[in-house]
Amino acid sequence: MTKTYTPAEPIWCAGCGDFGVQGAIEGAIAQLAIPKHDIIIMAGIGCSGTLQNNVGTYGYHALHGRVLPTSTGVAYANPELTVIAVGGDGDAFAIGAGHFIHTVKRNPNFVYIVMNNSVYGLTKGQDSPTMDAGAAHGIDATRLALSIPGASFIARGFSRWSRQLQELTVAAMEHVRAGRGFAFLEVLSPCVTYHDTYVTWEGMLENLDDDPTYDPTDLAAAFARGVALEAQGRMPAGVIFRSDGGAGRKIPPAMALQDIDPARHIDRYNDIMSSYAV
Amino acid sequence: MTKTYTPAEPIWCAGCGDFGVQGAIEGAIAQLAIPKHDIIIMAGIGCSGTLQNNVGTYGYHALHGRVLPTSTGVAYANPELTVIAVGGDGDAFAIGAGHFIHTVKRNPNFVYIVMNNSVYGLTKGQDSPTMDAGAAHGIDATRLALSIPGASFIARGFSRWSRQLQELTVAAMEHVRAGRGFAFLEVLSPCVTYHDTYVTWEGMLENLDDDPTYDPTDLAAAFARGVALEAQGRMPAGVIFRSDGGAGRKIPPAMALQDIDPARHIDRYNDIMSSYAV
Amino acid sequence: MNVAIKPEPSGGQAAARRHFSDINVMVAGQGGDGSLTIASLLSALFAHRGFHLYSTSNIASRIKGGHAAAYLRASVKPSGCMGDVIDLLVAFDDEAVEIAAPAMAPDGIVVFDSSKGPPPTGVLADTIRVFEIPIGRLAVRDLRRDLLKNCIGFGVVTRILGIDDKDAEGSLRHRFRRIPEAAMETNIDAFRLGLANADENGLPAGDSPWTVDEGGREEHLMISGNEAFSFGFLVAGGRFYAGYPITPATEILTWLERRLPQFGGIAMQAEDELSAINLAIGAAMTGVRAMAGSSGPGFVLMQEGVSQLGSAEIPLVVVDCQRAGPSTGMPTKVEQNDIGTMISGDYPRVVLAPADQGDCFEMSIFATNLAQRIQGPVIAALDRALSQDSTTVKPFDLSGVELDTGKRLTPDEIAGLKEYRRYLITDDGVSPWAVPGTPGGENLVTGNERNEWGLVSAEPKNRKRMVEKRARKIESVRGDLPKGKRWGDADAAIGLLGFGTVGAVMERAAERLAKAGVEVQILQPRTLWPVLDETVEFIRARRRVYVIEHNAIGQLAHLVSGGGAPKERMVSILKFDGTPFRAVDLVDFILEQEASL
Amino acid sequence: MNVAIKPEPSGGQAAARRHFSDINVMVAGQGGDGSLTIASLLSALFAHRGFHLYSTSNIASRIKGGHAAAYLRASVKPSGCMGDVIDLLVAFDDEAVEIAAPAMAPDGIVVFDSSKGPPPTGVLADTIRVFEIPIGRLAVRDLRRDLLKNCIGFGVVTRILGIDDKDAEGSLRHRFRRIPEAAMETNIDAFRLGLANADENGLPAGDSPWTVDEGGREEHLMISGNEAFSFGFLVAGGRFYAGYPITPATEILTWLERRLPQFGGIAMQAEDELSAINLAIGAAMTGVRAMAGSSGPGFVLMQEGVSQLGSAEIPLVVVDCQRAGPSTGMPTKVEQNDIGTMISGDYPRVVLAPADQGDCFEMSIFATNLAQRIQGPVIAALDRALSQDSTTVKPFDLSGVELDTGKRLTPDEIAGLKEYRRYLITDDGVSPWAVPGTPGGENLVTGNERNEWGLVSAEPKNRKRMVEKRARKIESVRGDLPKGKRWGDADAAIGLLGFGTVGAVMERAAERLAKAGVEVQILQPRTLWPVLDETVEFIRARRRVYVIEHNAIGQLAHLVSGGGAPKERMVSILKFDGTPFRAVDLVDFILEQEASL
Ligand SMILES: Cc1ncc(C[n+]2csc(CCOP(=O)(O)OP(=O)(O)O)c2C)c(N)n1
Ligand SMILES: Cc1ncc(C[n+]2csc(CCOP(=O)(O)OP(=O)(O)O)c2C)c(N)n1
Ligand code: SF4
Ligand code: SF4
Ligand SMILES: [Mg+2]
Ligand SMILES: [Mg+2]
Repeated sequence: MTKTYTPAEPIWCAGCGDFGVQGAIEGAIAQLAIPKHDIIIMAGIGCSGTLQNNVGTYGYHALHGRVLPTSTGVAYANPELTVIAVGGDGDAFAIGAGHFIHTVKRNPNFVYIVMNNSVYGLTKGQDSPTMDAGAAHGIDATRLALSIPGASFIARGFSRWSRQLQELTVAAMEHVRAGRGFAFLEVLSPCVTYHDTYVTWEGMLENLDDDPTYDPTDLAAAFARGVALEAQGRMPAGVIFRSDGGAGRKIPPAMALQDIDPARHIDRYNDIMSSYAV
Repeated sequence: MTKTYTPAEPIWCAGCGDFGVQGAIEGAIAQLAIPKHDIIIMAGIGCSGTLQNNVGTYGYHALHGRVLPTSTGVAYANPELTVIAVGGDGDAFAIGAGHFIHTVKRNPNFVYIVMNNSVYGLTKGQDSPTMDAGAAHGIDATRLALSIPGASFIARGFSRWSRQLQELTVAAMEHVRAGRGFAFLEVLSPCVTYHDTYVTWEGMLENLDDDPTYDPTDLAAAFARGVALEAQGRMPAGVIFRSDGGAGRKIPPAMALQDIDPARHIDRYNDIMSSYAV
Repeated sequence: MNVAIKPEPSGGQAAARRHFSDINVMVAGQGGDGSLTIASLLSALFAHRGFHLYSTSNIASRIKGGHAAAYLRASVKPSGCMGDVIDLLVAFDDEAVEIAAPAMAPDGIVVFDSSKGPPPTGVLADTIRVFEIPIGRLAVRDLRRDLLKNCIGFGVVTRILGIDDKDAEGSLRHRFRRIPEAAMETNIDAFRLGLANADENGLPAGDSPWTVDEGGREEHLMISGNEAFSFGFLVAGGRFYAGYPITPATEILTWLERRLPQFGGIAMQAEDELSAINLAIGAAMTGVRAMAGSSGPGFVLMQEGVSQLGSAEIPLVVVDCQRAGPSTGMPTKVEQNDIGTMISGDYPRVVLAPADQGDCFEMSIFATNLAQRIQGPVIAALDRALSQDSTTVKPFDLSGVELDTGKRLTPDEIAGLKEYRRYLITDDGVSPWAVPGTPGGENLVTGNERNEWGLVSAEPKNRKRMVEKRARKIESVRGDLPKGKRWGDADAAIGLLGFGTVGAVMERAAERLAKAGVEVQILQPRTLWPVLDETVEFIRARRRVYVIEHNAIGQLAHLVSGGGAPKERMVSILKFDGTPFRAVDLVDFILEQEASL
Repeated sequence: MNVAIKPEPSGGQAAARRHFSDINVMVAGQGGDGSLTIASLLSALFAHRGFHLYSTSNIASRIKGGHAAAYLRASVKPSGCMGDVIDLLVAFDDEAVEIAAPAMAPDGIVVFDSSKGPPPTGVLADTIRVFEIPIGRLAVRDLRRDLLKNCIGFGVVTRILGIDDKDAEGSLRHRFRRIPEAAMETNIDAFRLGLANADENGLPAGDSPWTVDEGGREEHLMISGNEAFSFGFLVAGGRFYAGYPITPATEILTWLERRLPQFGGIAMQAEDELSAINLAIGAAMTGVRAMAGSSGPGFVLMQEGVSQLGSAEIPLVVVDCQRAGPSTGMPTKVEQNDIGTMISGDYPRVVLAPADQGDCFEMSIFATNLAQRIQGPVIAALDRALSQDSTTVKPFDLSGVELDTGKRLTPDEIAGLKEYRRYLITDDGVSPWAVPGTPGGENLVTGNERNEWGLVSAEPKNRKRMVEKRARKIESVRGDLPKGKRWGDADAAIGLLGFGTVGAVMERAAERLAKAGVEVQILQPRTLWPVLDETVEFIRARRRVYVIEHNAIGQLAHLVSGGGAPKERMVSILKFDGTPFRAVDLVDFILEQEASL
């Protein structure tokens, strides 16, 4: 076997929520028995955007906020790969907010795990768009995703609830690998250094996965539940919404694996050329 | 009176929906009797982004997609002005999508009128993010806005329904002038040249303003109504959602009108300097 | 091709009759007047006659309506640009006459649609002949369709040019061969109505004011730079494109949206240019040949992506169809003003400048291969004119196209390695490349500084080695970078330097300068960055070099000075009013300068 | 200020005792070890003693933990940069020793926290004296608080420097004067524990290995470039700032977020840099003095906004705290690599480069006024070191600050006009400006080309006039643009050219070059764009000019060649490994070059 890079030791502060996310991803990969070379972890810029170094798969460190278009490019160009995008809430909902909307709408086949800590960890603790600042609520990204046509998998985990987090990660990966489209998993992943929210958040969470009456295919109900919980100072966890993602929709072929030798296509190229002949 | 520029003749194609929007804005300005020099119309880039030339107020032609941050800057720096931002759906929900989310969240005091024609008119008719393409639905911006905490005024008009459109424009301007925050008014404004939708859209609209049972202060219900209508191939018009926008929240002072003469502040400047003394 | 249409033996007015082997036509009116169609019918006619063609248009920034003009140059020798004057104007309104007047040849002809009255007075020189024909009225009154103005107008024009009616009709039928029979006949009726009116207005068959040559060129393609560049990308194995609508780059998106899916590829309209280039980066990372494209305001947004390509070492072609700036500027106007942006940032890249529409095809292939070789950004600098104007070019040699995959490793090659490092330090700076999905090639790609394994590192020694490694990539291909085109006297003390769309104009100017006794040599660089020695030498070897460019601050002159060329030898000729250089502008300026020195 | 602390009369080891008037200290360990605090305690001590200071830090890109180092230079003469070697190292772990070793002075001293064992062997030169003190163990065992390592360490260090215990304690008390009494006593206890351990480890009171001078400088400010620049902006009437967190520009956002609201202003953290600059543009349009700021990757995103400022003629200061690129690069490392980006694009602007931390204040005021005068973008080029490193500077002259509102019209002035045109063509290129809200001044502002009234127009003649008008704005202020700083022999045939953070290093190098017999003159330009005549003349007038810059491709050399300076006279000295130039590097390189020529 060819020797390649040795996965890095995480560089997170002790207790950082991101450890839990890495654990869930590693667990899910093992559980689904996907070979590491068939996986690429695409990361944003931020504390969270170092996870790709630690797992041993292919990894990419995007520009800040651009992990979604880049991942879409990868997923379209080579659908044989399992693409897992990861990043922070600043990356996702500040500089990357426009791409988030358009990725949900486009519904490409990859997983997106946002490590939400409500701060910009790497730049030392400024508020991110998900921060609740006094009376003003932060963005609830699961609700944002619900508002976009095309949404096919929306879930929220908590980095301390590791069993459920791994389940959600597996569910997201299965959604993607079944060609149902974009799987968005927000993980509440506290930043112990700048905004330690383990206790508050745990207290606020209502786990929908435990509620047998909850129907994650009902869009309006999913939204209403979020609004109702917010009014009580709470928020939902678990699978919030799923649809079949228009399963069976046309997935572009694996361009990465195509034969592009011009000789093979010369007749059709000639046809094109003759359409310009004068 | 000082002579200044003569408002331009609109350069839109005959029948373009944008004429209706201009009419509503002019009507609303007249109705509220706001002097033209106290108004600035901030425009995006696109066919719609030429409206500011035609009215005789102060006008600004932003970078494509950036009309919202620019308008926010104006509104914060000089709250004495009535700021009306206008632009196209490409400007608003493609290149400007991230700013849209953050503007709704920030809730600054200005009106934003999006002329939605589901195409990029000026660049000759490509699909915009609001285009329904086959089974795939376009973005419903009113629903998108509902998903963002801070939303305070969300309405939809139709450029052919001129009476209601002017009422909605007046309501948006009043919301803003009362300091309640950001008033988002989407106007269905067909592009007769590339995507003539007058008939289809008129047939799809349900006017919530005519429904006495509809409560525009109920967020979850507003969202649910949109989802339900969509399932019937329809969509809502009228005031979809309004809140008091945290009325009474602190509005930054009119910086534009401040005295910045250093002599006036020298003592406090000296205090700052002495904090660095060694 | 090359069907000869014999000119009629000349009848009366023989004295005034001019014979053209190079003619410039302008057709103009309100958008929707069919100006573009008349121009394209004439295009077909001249093509049929074996002429070389160059066509362009000028559309006002109004949305519908507003002034629209189409220009056509037909010449026996290839021209590559419009001429200095307009010989023949077909005008549908007063505005058309007013706009054209300053550029009309003194012995030119105007066909004026007099439906609404006579042409404006005092605008045209007295020497210009005007034929007033109520084209619009005829179309509506006799044929009930305003649209048919174009075929009526075409008929009139063929009489001016002395084209045999049958040959003209033949060309029209050929042009419309794919429309239904009934529609065809309506068009032919309109054409004949045009002829009939020509008869009544002093343009009888067989007695034309002008005659035109036979061209005799071989079969060519009539193609724009955007089309040729897109086609080249496809042929070079390009399979992924991302862009966002913007004038004048949109045609590349449109072309590839139509063609790439036929070859298993995809062209994506992104939500903005930031997304577009990152979509392309994602595709490129998988080994797919990819491209992103835009124009000025969008290209500037792509800069963060270009720097990522440079830093992370990902192959991508980025095409910039420049337009007049700054900022939103004048979207439909020509300029060459992004050079500074193209070379900014502290990372290696290559900037190519195709010489003309035909070269767009070659350079697109070259760029697509080169990106793979250097695993980094290759920028192609087009401009509004090169992008959108069409001209006749030699058919492309498709069988000669070869793909270069550079140091891309096959799965077998990787399996044979003891160890794999994505950013291995090598002599030529290029590291062997394993794409995702390959067992044993797992690697980390990042836009941060990193060590050979792709792990982020700011260690000074490693940093230095990495910067130097990346720089070596350019040095290792420098010798293969496209040389410029040269014309004229190799020993001339005077040089002309300009790239892209300026090339053909310089060539035309040089012919006339030579006649006026000023021998020049022209260099049209096709590689802008790195600045090649040939460019520096070209300037060093001459007494004076006129640097001719479409921007306000002399970006090319700045660039080559930075590359080591002596600035004091350069005289800038700048045009930034949105209109293209004319040969006469260059000739006049240079003759005056040379006389005064 | 200027309280003299008398050095103790020297005791034993008199032979080995060194007396310092210029000392470089490094304190390093894992993040959280309190290195930064020890450095700042020493800073306070030296400040008290009347020294000039320069301080910097180096934090690894790990998030918590990871190596962190603080550096302090204290000197009787102002230095403006770190020295070539480290005299005193306080090391909390092996890594600190390993990193510092190559830079240690041969007769340096190391204080090593030996809690976990002895220092690594074979790393330090034998001539270096090492004091092993279990600082961490003492803090935990005796004081139950790891954090107190800093005061213990401080105690030890004062003994090395021969500072009287009481004076040291006085300085400590002064430094902590705002913390609660109990906490103060804990810190003092820790300090005394440090002294006690020094006693036991060969560092008794009154018998120090070293002594230090008295400084005797006047009262100064200890301030970083980012702080000084922010402060200048405030004083110049700046009331609106927008940014997005990014190293090393974040401190400007933080500073202004704290201060602007106190003056009725606002600093906004935008959702990204595109938004940030447009927020600022919006504020600027109302007449408020505004600024946007970022670093490399964010600055590139601001380019579309900068071109809008240039095109639409809106006054704004844009500050770029450069860092090592390309792309995400090395966020915490110094580089000067955005010059190409700063000058790219076909529109007028001014690029200023403050010479040092004190000049940041002056230049910020100048930039804020200048933006109003030229109604366009003024870019300030800082760099990581200038931005974040603190140094002692003369107090600012606040009473001398004047505001220039340029051609901004008052409501009365507008009322007095017959006609108002926003983009009036004027001799100096600046058009009188009416801000929204003013009756009679209604106008249209756009980034498209437009006529005098602001109505979009692509008419060629108008276009030409408008481009030329905008260009004249720069010419009209050219004479007022900040001249560079010069040092050294005005007649020297050899020149040194460099801007920003390189200035002080050049100055230090020049002193030594002069001693070695190579006289040089230094020019540190403070205006990068337009390239001033003084810069071109400086190069033309010399046999050879060393162009010293922190980037890989010689952007400053490229810039000035483009400005007309002869490239063949320039020799680039480039550093791009993320670490700052040291005077010794320059001296060695230049002496070698000069010897070989
Ligand atoms: C264009 C650009 N702007 C700013 C930065 C600086 N930056 C690095 S990480 C970051 C935010 C990190 O926050 P988040 O995405 O929430 O990640 P976290 O560190 O919290 O995991 C920022 C603003 C950058 N790298 N690029
Ligand atoms: C950065 C940038 N990219 C692309 C363009 C080209 N462009 C001009 S208008 C426009 C879209 C217009 O669509 P919309 O906002 O819906 O306005 P409409 O014309 O339909 O009113 C685009 C893409 C531009 N001006 N700037
Ligand atoms: S700073 Fe916060 S987010 Fe970053 S590694 Fe530490 S705990 Fe995690
Ligand atoms: S192209 Fe469409 S949107 Fe633009 S002016 Fe014409 S009708 Fe209106
Ligand atoms: Mg975060
Ligand atoms: Mg639109």
